[in-house]
Amino acid sequence: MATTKMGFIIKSLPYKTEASRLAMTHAIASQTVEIYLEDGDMVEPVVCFIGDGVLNCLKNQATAKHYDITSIEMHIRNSLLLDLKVLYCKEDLDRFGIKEDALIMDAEELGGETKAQIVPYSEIQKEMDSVNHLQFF
Amino acid sequence: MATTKMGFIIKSLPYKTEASRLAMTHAIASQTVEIYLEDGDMVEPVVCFIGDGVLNCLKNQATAKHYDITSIEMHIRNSLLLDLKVLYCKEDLDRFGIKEDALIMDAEELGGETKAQIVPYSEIQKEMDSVNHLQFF
Amino acid sequence: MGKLTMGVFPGLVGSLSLDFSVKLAEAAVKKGHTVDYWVSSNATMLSKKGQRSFKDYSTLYKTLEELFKTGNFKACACEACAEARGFHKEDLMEGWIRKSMDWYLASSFDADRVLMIGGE
Amino acid sequence: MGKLTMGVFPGLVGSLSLDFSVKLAEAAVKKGHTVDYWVSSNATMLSKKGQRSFKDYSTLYKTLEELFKTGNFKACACEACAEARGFHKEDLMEGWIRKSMDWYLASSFDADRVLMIGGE
Amino acid sequence: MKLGVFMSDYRTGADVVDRLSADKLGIIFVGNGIYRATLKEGGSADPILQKSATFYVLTEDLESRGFTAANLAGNIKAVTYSDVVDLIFNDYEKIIWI
Amino acid sequence: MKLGVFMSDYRTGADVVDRLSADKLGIIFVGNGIYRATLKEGGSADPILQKSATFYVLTEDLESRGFTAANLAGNIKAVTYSDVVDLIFNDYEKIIWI
Repeated sequence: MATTKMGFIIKSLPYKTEASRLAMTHAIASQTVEIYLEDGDMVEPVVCFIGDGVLNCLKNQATAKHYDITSIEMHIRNSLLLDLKVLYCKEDLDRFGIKEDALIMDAEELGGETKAQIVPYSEIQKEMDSVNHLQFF
Repeated sequence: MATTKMGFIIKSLPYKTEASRLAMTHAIASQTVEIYLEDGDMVEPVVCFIGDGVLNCLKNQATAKHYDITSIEMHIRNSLLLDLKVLYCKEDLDRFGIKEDALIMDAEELGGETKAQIVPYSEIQKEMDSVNHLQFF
Repeated sequence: MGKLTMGVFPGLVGSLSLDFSVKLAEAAVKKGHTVDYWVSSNATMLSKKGQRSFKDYSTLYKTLEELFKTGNFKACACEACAEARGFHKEDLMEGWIRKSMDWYLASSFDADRVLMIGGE
Repeated sequence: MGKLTMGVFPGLVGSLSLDFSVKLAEAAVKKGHTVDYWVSSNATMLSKKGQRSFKDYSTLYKTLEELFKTGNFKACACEACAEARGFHKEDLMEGWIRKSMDWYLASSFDADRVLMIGGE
Repeated sequence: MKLGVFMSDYRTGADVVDRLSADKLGIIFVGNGIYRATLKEGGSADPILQKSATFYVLTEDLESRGFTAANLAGNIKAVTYSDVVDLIFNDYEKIIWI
Repeated sequence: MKLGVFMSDYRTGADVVDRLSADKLGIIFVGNGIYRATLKEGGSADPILQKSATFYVLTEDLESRGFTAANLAGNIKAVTYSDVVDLIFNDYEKIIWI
């Protein structure tokens, strides 16, 4: 019975590359990893958006309409629906002048109860200190 | 009987992506393009290195030794051997503190006679003005 | 009506820059222009037959199928770039051809416009 | 001796970051460590059989062949990423397996070190 | 020359575009270049907008990233793929992607 | 934490690395990151070298780009792939690629 904590730190802009999309899909894969593990063992992801990465978190991404692909927005909502811990860096949001009402904060319309959290960088640093492994996307 | 002039402007660092390598190989392909064209028609490339791109032009690139692939250096020497016009931006070299003796200036050891030229940016701008098509790599 | 030659280069598959190039080709052909479309490096993947649709990936091959039908769209993949990646002649999606890089330069020779998309 | 799980992600084929990942795996296995190697996105191309050697491209598949022989190296390609690009089961180079992303997370579970290489 | 420049990135390319001179210059923000047209990082607009040029932004890429034309400064025009084709053939002779 | 950071690029990533704090921090320049260890652009060394960290540069990537260990400042150590494996397993617990 053990838990491995994994930090998925997203610093990349969305869409130019697949980096932030893959970060989300791999973090979400923690929900099905048990088939490979012993009973009670688990992988617990925490997803943090820092730097330019906070631009992944804007609402109303119209990629389905224009490019016929799922948006990063949908992946963030799915991860909240699955109760993943999702943190946005406050200092970076402030730097870009982005307010909470422009952000994907919950997955209420999908029936989710977990909310994304806007936290100072120091909180994200603490998460990085506490996880077993770190990955920057 | 017509000549289409093509500017290949290389602004990317070497090796992380294939951008500068592809710029050189496509410029060199101008030497075999006649098979597709009418007699006397030709494509004339000019290759200019600007910005971070001037870092492609350093001598002694040991990619063959370490990664078993041809170096950008070899492509530059080949293009000089084939008498392509190759220009390096002086201001960018100065900014990085790179002197002429650190640069690939000729293909003498392959029997080539054409030399690369270190020119002010204004000369490169003139080349860009004079070509029919421009491509930035 | 004009001729647009596009070169599509490094690292593009999986990025929306590749989508840009296909959608621009589509828009140009719709307006009556002709498009020559050259892929090199990673973008040669676009010429692979048997691509499957997933909701996280654009299904660009469907747009390409439509473009080939118009007769105003030619697409060519860099042969060496493809072979290096393990794509052989039999892997080629219908409509595509494979040539050396001089095909692209020859296409540029009489093009009205040339757009090279690097993607990095 | 330890276990290193590597994830190799976007846009890497054609960049020396992909070479880095393979050479690091090789160096780790040589020292007696075990390596689990996961490719996703464009890097799935590395799992394609039939890659050919060209002087402008690294022939990483040869290093992979040697690594598989050691028994201390496992390599797995993201199945959906591969299918989207038109690589099917029969395209897989010998030694490789294909799984969903949870394979990578499961490998990380008991890894001593995890290195995710993004490449952009 | 009449030069059309696609700016496709937010963090790179400005040094190259800044030096370009053209009789007629158009800058079309696409991909992550759209952030140059929409964000005021640290309160300031992107320096590239100071350049003497005509500015466009691709609507499809703008909206894919959660913005709309309402987020644009007055001197930036939202265009579609179809408009871009006309810009390429009618307004500019050389076109580059940065 | 004991954190090893691979810096693989010359123009991006510094903002992220600059903020990282660790009890023990190692920065390994690889790929185009090696320019941070070799160039003095405009006469100045890369600001990341001011950080309180141990600095390494991958010899193979240094030499592939036309430099040698002679081009390195005194506080930067040239290492091979084999050395990097030891750094990963012996010196750092978490390792990231920027």
